[in-house]
Amino acid sequence: MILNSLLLPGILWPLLLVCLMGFRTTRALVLPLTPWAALPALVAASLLTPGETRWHFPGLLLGSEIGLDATGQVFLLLTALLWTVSGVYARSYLRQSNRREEFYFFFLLSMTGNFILIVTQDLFGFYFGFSLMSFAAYGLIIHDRSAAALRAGRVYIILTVIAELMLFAALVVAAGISGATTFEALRAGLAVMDPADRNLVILLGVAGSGIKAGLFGLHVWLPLAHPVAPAPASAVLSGAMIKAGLLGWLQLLPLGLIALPGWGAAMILLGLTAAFYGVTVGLTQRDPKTLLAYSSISQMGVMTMAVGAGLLMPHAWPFILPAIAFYALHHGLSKGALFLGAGLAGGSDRRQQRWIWLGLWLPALALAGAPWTSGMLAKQLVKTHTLYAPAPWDVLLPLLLSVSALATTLLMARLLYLLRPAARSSTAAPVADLIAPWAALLPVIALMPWWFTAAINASEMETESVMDSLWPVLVTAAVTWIVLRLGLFRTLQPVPAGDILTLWTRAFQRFQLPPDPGSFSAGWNTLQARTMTRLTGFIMAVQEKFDQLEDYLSRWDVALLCAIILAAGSTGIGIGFIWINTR
Amino acid sequence: MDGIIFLQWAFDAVLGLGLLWLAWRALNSSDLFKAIVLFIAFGLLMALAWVRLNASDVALAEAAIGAGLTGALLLAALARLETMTDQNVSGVSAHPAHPPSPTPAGSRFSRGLLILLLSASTAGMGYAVWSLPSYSTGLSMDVAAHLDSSGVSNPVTAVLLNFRSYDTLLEMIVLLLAVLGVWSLDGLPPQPEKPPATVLETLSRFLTPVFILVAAYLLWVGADAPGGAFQAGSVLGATGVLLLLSGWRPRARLMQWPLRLALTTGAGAFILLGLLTLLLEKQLLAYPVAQAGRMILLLESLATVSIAATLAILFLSVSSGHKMKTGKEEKE
Amino acid sequence: MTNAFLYAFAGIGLFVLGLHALVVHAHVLRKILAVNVMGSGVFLVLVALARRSGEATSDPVPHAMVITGIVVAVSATALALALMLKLAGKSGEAVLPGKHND
Amino acid sequence: MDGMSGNAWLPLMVVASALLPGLIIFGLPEEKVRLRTVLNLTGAFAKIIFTGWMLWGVYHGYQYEIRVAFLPGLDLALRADSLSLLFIALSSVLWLLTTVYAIGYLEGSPHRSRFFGFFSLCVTSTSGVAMSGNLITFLVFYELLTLVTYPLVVHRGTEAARRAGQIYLTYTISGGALLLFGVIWLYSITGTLEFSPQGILYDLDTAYYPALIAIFALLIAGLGVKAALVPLHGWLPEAMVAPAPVSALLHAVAVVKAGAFGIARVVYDIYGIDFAAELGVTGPLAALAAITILYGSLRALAQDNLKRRLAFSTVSQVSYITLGVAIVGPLATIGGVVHLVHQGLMKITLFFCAGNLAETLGIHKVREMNGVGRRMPWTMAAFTLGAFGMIGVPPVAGFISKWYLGLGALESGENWVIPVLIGSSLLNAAYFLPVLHRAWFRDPPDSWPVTRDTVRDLGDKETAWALLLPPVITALLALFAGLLASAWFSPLEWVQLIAQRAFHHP
Amino acid sequence: MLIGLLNIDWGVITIMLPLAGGIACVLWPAMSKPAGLISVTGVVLAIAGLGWRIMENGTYRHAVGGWGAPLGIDLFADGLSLVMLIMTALVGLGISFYAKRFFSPCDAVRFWPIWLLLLAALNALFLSADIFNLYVALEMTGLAAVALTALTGRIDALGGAMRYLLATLLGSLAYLLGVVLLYHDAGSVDIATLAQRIEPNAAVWTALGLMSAGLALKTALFPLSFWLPPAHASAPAPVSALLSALVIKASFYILLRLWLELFGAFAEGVSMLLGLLGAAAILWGSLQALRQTRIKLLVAYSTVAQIGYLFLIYPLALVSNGMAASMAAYLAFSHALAKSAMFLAAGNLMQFGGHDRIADLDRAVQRLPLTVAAFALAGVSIMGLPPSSGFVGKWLLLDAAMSQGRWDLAVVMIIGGLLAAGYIFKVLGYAFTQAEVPHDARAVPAEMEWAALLLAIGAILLGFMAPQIFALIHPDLAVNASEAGTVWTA
Repeated sequence: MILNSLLLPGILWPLLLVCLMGFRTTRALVLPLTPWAALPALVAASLLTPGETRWHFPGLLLGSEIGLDATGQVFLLLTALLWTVSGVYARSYLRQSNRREEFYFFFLLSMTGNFILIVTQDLFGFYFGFSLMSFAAYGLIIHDRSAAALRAGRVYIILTVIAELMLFAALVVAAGISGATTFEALRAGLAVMDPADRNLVILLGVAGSGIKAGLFGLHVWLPLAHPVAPAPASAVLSGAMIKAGLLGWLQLLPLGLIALPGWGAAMILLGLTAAFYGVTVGLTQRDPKTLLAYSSISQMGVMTMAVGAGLLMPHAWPFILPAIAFYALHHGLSKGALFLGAGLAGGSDRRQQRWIWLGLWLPALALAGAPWTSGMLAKQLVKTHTLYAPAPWDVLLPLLLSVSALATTLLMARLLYLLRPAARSSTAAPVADLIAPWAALLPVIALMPWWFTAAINASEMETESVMDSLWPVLVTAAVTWIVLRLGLFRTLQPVPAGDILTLWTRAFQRFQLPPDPGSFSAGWNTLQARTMTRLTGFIMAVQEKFDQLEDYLSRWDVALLCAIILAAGSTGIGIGFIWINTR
Repeated sequence: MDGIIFLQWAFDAVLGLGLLWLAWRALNSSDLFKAIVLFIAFGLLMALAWVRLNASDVALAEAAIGAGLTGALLLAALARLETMTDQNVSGVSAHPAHPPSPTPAGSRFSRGLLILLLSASTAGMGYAVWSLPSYSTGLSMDVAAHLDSSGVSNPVTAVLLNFRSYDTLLEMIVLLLAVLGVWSLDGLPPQPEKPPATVLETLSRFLTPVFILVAAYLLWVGADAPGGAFQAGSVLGATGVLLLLSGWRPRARLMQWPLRLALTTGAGAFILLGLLTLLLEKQLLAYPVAQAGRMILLLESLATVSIAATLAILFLSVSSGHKMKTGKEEKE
Repeated sequence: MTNAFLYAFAGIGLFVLGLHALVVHAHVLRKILAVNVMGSGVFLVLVALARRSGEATSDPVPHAMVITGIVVAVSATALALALMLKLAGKSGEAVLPGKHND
Repeated sequence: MDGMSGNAWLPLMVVASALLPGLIIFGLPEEKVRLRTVLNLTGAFAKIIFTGWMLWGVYHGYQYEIRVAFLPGLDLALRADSLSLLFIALSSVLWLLTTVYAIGYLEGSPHRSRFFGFFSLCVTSTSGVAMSGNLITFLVFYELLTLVTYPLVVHRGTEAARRAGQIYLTYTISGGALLLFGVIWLYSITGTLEFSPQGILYDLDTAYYPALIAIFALLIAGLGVKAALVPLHGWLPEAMVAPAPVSALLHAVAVVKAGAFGIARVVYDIYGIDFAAELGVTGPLAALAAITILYGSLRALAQDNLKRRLAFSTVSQVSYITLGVAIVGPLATIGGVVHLVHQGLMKITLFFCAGNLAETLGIHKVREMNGVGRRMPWTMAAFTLGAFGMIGVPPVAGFISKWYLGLGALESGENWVIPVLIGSSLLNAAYFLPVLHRAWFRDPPDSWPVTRDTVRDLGDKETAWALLLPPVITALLALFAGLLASAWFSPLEWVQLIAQRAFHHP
Repeated sequence: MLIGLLNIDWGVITIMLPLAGGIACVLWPAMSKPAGLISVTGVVLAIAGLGWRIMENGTYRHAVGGWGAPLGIDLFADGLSLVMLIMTALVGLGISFYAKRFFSPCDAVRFWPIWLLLLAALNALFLSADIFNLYVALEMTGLAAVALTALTGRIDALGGAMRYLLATLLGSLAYLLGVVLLYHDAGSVDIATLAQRIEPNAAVWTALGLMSAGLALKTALFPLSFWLPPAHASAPAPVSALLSALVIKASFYILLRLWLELFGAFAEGVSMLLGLLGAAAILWGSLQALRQTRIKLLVAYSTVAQIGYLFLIYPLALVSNGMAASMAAYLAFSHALAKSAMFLAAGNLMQFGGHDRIADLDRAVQRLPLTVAAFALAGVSIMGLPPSSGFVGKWLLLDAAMSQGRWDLAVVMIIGGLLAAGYIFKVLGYAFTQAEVPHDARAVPAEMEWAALLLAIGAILLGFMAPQIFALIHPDLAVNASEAGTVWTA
């Protein structure tokens, strides 16, 4: 229990650091601590017993629940680990940067938000964490201030705001109808809700979280933002923060409570599309970080599909959930390692570069789902339960998953090709400080599947699975060999990052009310001015008439005439009255 | 008897029409001087009407003030006006002049409207008068009932100086105000002294003592017969006017304290007496019956002085723009 | 029936004549004359109607009132004339100025 | 109403605590800075103490009321109930802070006695508006507020200020006239103007209903001018020529809130919410509020002048209150009424910050704000909190309001409100986030557009303490009002008490 | 001794004291100022004494000469007269203290005697119960007012005064003809006696028409207001204040008194007509005021508009409300305080800048704060904004209008208030700004500033004294703080 209570300090520690950074006197003091800011959370996450921890803070927001279940713990572990590694990595990565403090400021804020959204079980805390993380990440994305970064930042922030609002709408509608303040109650409420309302909530919720999770169609910011951010930021963006969207689904959707075949199918379709689309577009990329971003889209597609499966099969959810959790963990760590590694690539020290390249094989293979890697385990876990899905998914899903694994493997091959030591060169070699955190991640990735199988007593690391996961690697190796031999990709033009964003912008341009709010205002002003001129002219004319009338009335004879009329009129009224009465 | 009544009727009718005709001529004659002369004639005719109406007191006042003094004031003013504007203003308004109006049509319209309205008003007011009961005593019974305790036997004087003496008090103030108002308009442009007409001079030398005597008589007789303070005052004032016309000017010393005292003495006496009676009788201007006659005479005498001084000084101011030296200028 | 009403009608007539002149004439002196004529008209009505009580006992109260009125009228006339002269001295003509003097 | 009555003089003391210092200050010579400061602060603290006392009392069911005959059949009545205390508490806290701010802001500038005199009178009027026990008292203080704010608007004495003042008056006086007309008409029907929990109209004959609807329109039009309901909002952006403390307190809190508060009073205590709904007037009002919310935000988008942008933002945000009032239901009421406080805290923060930028660096326009976050981090941090609050991002207070408004809309079936809220937040984000981006992420220029003749000698300080503390405090208050929304001392809790009393009357 | 002092007939004193003071001024011009101030202060005390007596014993009646009506003349005072007297005394006091510093010694000797006689005339008028005596008092008032108007001797003042004199004479004569008709119809000039005898016949109706028109002319009811702006705008500031605040109230008071006692019962149609003209006056006067570029003309036109409010009482309060006396007294009092303050403030501004062009006020608010405050406070009352007496007055009228379904009049009043705000703030706005060409400013004596300010404050404070004033006029209609439970009339 005492260990559990470490959670809160662990989570709030980065927030405290941020606050202390605000004061000039304490800033110097806390700066050295900032790279390690996620460590307390990591420690707390690894030490606590899931499910036991549940705190209720009635005064906080509209009543806060803080707690962690097993899934949450996995998410927190993943996140904290990734933030720690990236934090340490960033210390060296940004050594030369004059915006280091700024980076850490937003880094810590995003981190806090990320932690909070994981540990809170109420709507408000989640929403708060989600917002904090999302908005703070803007600072990370545009860190470089390059034109690309700014553009990415703009796209990101717009979509973030939209996501926020969709989520808000989803939450407020769900809470308004069900009266819930915690996700537990909310899910229960959704399960019994009027389908129309439920569909609205789910639509908004899926889309809102989906923007963060890179759901197909809403993913456009990802390939823009991830490459332009500094490597440690990309790592957490792609590894940790993207999972917030996934977590949002897990929290919001009535998974395991009722079957929602329509939504399930939709999500599976979206997931599959993303999985293949991401790979397809990714393959054309030349920038490894963009490629990685597309890989993330693709991988998130798999997870989306799994969630969709959960919607189809509520009974299987207890099994699917850990699969998703593990997949998230696996993807987060591998992708983090790849981004950090990509940041290392390009040094002038050939020898070092070769080692780093070799190191990158591990997460790449893991993502590809090569045998005995976490990827294999994750894919197997997901695939296992798809077999029980209703037709046609029971056949289609395993097949498509396998194909997707192949695709991913191809993508990874492409990545490794792009990152090969000879491909890039830069002047300075990365220092040891930079390599160490990345290197520290590799054994974790390597050992993770074993730890996890032990933890859940699973048998997925068996030969059958190995065989199942081996063929994509072999096929890929063959394909790569052919491609390299034939030089097929040399002339391939990369799909511009953000792919369908162009469609989006074009659509918006058509429907944009005024292209520029300024011109709307200008038009308004001209209208006003014109009206005013006309009005002024009119008023002037009236005033002139006024003055003439006043002059007329001021004439002695006219005025006296009026007096006579008044006297005669008053009398006339009376005399007339008498006259009428006498008749 | 019928014949006498008819004759009276005819006379009255002629008089009434004469009044209207004179008024019309006076108001619409082409020449201002003629207009004023006609107005004076109108005043005299009015006096005749008052006599016909058994209002001898009014007739006296009208003759002295309405026709005499007002006429003198008007003539003097006209004379000043002509010298001032250096043109013969008499002929200026040959026609009933309108201020320039925007459109002749509007002007014609408004003139027509005016005539129409005035005719209607005349008819209305005539009807109103006609509809009054043909017999009414007004307050004459009340006056008669209290005449004995009023201290005088002339009912008009009784009303003026006893029953409605408060009105008279305020009237004295009105006179004073007129003087003050005229004085406050000082700064009239200098006026060349006209050589006095010799005939007028002789006349005034001769008339002055007579007028003073007449005034004293009127004052004295006012208690019982037509006459009284106003009539006496106006006669006295007229004397002053005559003197002024003949070129006589009061000495500067006289124009200060004595004049001020003369102007205010009537009102002042009223006020002092009023306050005295207020203290003694708890009622403003309530004279003890035994003293009423004497008090009225005292008041009348002082009022006569004031009225005379006022009227004379008004004439002086209007005719010559005589500057009443005010406090500050006194010191200079 | 006495001559009361006859004179009263004459008084009304004078009032209206004066009013007419007051309206139509521009010259201030004529306006002053007009006011005086109007006043005479009113006085005439006042005294004439007092005659309704009969030949002998005329109501003295209106008489007193008219004397008061005559005095008021002469005071007003004097003030008006003085004002007129002053105005003519400043503006050069004895007509009412327009509305605004600025 | 359990009939317990507390010290009847307390409401009067609250009013006097601002009035007396104000009157004394008018007579003070310009150079008596210290005495004036002491007077101001004494008044402000006294008001807080009295308010606290009454808060305690009202919470425990006491009633504070004082009345004095004013017109035949009508009294001037000051009464402290839960709704009025909410407003009073807000105004007294913000008055204190704004006073501190104004002392710093106006340091060394001319005509301070006049300024602080009218400033105090303005607070007096606001207190009176808050504690009016009937519509006539409300009207009196409401108009008084118009009058005493005018000198503050034209305080600078420039031609622009004069014109702004004329515009301000044109709107507010016309509004006042409409209000007067409505009130007098109402009075001619009811014969009473007392605020009462169920309204005063529910048992009127139905023949009066058309008249009552017209009266409602008049009253809302009259109040809507100050509450800046579209299309009666035109004065608000113009009035921004006033000095920053004025804009901050008056146009974010006192004046616009007086209008919104008045709308709440009319709906709850004159018409009665149920009766108003029966009459069918709440729907149009809500629609009008919604239009205002969106229109204000749209116009804010196009403004380059920071204060004007904030002003249009106020136009939009104040209508949340109206919206909450117009939606029939306790939850919407909570959302609307609590926004009275929340919007006040957030918007005053923003105005304080805008004032700081103008006063310290001469920044008036959004496009001059590049990199200002680096130069004035605390100010901009406060600004950021305020801005996020406006957008409705938790845990800043604005979120709470929006949440309850959303819940309230659902509760009463007014689902269309939710898109409005969403749209407004979107627009809020659209006009606030670029500002924040500039301030935090752009590089600062080589020199700041300082226009004042004498730049304050601040050394390397961000700005003067008196200028910096108030926005930081209000920002924190806004933050904690949201973060601790359910704590016993939060505005939300108090508003729930109000809603409870308004909707569960015996 | 003290008892005896209290038993003094204060009503008479209010007339006699200023008369004596005026005569003293004529006799000893050098003593004008002290004599004037002593007299005015004495009048204030006397009116206090009279008020005390009226509150103790009810209405006051004094038979001058001991004869009593209808033979003699009665002085009479009820609550209405008392409020008018109080108004005269307080406003007169304020203006006197202002005039003390305003006039040069040369002008002072001309001003004081006439002003004191004017004061006496006003008091006499408000205390009179005799319609002929009212005529004399009216003439006194008119002549004094004209004399004061022409005091500066400038050409515009002379022109204004000339117009004013002719108009006022015409008005008086029309009134007098009415008196004549009434006297010959009912055989009395005492109002109370007339009230018993009068019946609506042709003579009475003609009298009514003549008197209404004559008094409306003297009160400058639109469209008979042609003489007012030139006269009031060109007179010296304290005189303008007197004219606008008090003198026009005199003829208004007579008309109201006639209506209350004699005509109100049957002249409903004419009431409507007067109300209509009042409404027109409000609109026209306000619009014209809005057009002016000089302060004094603006204020003068504002008077034209405010007179309109007074005449709205006829259709609203006289006909059915029964509150006519109190409303009229209250409105008149309110307007007197506010308008005198405004004119005095305008005088200060003129002295300060040497002109009264609105656009050139040139930061008067900083350099002449008390004066601008006075103008503003008075303006608040004129606009009818709370908290001020103007608001209370307007409220009462509006209430009456609404309860009688007179929408038209209510709307006119509201619009009038708006227009008033327009012209008041036009002045105030320029008082804040700097003129294009800065002017030199001359000092304004503190007394002059304070006199204006105190009157303006009075106009505000009067707003809180409506119940007391009403209690004075309608002792039976006590207005107290009601209990929370209120009366339902619906």
